[in-house]
Amino acid sequence: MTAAVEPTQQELPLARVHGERLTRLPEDLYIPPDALEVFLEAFEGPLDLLLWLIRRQNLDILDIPVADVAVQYMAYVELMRDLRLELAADYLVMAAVLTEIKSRMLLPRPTEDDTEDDPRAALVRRLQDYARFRNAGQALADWPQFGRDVLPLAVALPDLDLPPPQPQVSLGELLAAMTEVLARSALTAHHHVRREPLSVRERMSRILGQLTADRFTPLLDLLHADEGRAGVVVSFLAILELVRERLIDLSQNEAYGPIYLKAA
Amino acid sequence: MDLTRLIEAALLVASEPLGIDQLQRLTPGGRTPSRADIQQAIDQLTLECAERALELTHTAGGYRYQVRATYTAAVAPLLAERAPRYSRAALETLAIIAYRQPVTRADIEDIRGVSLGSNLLKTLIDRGWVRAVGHREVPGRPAVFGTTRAFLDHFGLRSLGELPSLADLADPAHEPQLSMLAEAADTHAS
Amino acid sequence: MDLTRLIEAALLVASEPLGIDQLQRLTPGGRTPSRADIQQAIDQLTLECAERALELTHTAGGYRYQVRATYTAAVAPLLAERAPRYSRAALETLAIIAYRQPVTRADIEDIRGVSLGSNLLKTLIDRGWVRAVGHREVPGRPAVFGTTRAFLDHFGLRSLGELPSLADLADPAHEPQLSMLAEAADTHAS
Repeated sequence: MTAAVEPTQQELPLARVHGERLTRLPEDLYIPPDALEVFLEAFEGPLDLLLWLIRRQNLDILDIPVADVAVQYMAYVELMRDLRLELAADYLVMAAVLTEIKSRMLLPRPTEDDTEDDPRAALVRRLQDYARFRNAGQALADWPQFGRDVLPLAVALPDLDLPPPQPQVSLGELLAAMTEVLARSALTAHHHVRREPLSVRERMSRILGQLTADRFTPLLDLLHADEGRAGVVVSFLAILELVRERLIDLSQNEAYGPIYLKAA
Repeated sequence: MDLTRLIEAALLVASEPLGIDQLQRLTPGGRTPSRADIQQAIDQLTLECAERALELTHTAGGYRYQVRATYTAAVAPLLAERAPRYSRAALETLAIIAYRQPVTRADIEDIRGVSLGSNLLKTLIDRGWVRAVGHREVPGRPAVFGTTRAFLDHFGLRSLGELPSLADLADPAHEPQLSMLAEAADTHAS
Repeated sequence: MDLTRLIEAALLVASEPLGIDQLQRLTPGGRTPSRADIQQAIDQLTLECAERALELTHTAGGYRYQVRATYTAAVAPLLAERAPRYSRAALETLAIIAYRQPVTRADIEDIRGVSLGSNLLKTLIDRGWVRAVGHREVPGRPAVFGTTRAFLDHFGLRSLGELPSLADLADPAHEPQLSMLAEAADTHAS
């Protein structure tokens, strides 16, 4: 474990010098594995680790010494392996990317300044993009948050004897419920759902509400001329249906005499 | 940091009343305030509320801010408290009463194919949407139920005729003469 | 009943920010107040807070009273629970969704260079800060995610435009905890 730590920790300050080969300083080093583990686990992935390596050495992100950085990167990945950290496959993919860039850097390029042809260009863009969001994440963490930095009020509301909130029902829900009922009763088929126009059914309820069981009411009291012919027809149909459904009693003492109704 | 403001902040965020002992744990500038200091701050805060919608009350548990009771009723509808929902059984029962009234409990059970929970009709009656409108002249003289004016008001209807039509729904049983006559009447009426 | 006091009462007890539309449901004397009336009342209430421990803020969802940040540390011990801390992974993911929305899970993984823990998006969705806003018309029709109004409310923002621009964030000005840890490790090493 000590051996794995050694090169990384010692190389880093030396890698600042652009283009200079790293010199290994054989020296015994020891970092408590726990602290190291915490440190390594704090990396959010290969881009995060690479950014850290670059910034730590004040390297220019646009001119990364890929060969050096690749060596350091691999040293950290080896270290993670040695510590048996759960190593995301993404770290190994990045190692391959670095190796590929390193080998392409060795090939001659048409012009030195042509950044488009720079094999590092794609990686640099990714690093820059990630760096922005890494900072944006930090900016969000620092941003005043409700419940953490500014606190909600817990002012009490005195409880008067308010009626509890009542369920609200929409017409759509009512229609859906009835549709469901009809669909089921059609399925079971043993029941025959009758339908009259709602105006009649409503009138049936109204008339029933006007009648009492202990007193006869003249039919003519229930038919109102001011409702027009249509209204009278609806009332009449309602009364017929009420009689048929045995909800009211109808009596007539003599032929052509007045008709009386009472609730059943 | 000003002790009065600190106490104000503490009382605003605390979900329970705070006693003077608890308020003494607030130490502006590292100094524990005396009980007299705290009492003075509380008096000051009480005074500041005089013209406002909240008041600083003193109960057995200590001090707490609350909204004056005058405003409770007015702000209650705005509060996030979610209204409960009716069960499917309740909605279906309501629909059956609305579309098939007047109906007995047995009618409803027959149409739904299951027996009705004992509280279900009571819920709808308590809500003021359903009432017993009479009795059917059969053994037991069961009550028949219909919808009320309040029911129509809730749905913004002038009459039951304005309920969405079931005509488009699959319903094989059609009553020829009676419904045609009444539909003619509806047309006249509208 | 005075409209200003009624609005004050509502804002004092509301658990979510209240918009002008919602505040118009307060009807002192049965009269619906105009938007201008409400704005005037809000301005008045904002003014009244100037010297006090609470402030009236305006976020995407509307207006909200909150205790000023100055007092948070001092009164925090009185609170029942501490605000949860979110991991760097969660905050980076949230930032990507906030700035690049609508984004797919793959977009996020691409930017961060690591695959996303399975619970991470769920945590943000459960928190109400992120939601699926649709699907991208590519093979597999992956869900695309965006931030919600609750996200803006939580961070006290009226719109996403109030977040610092990404360009301003490009400069790696500050190194968070990571560098401190590294220094600790180095100290151990030497």
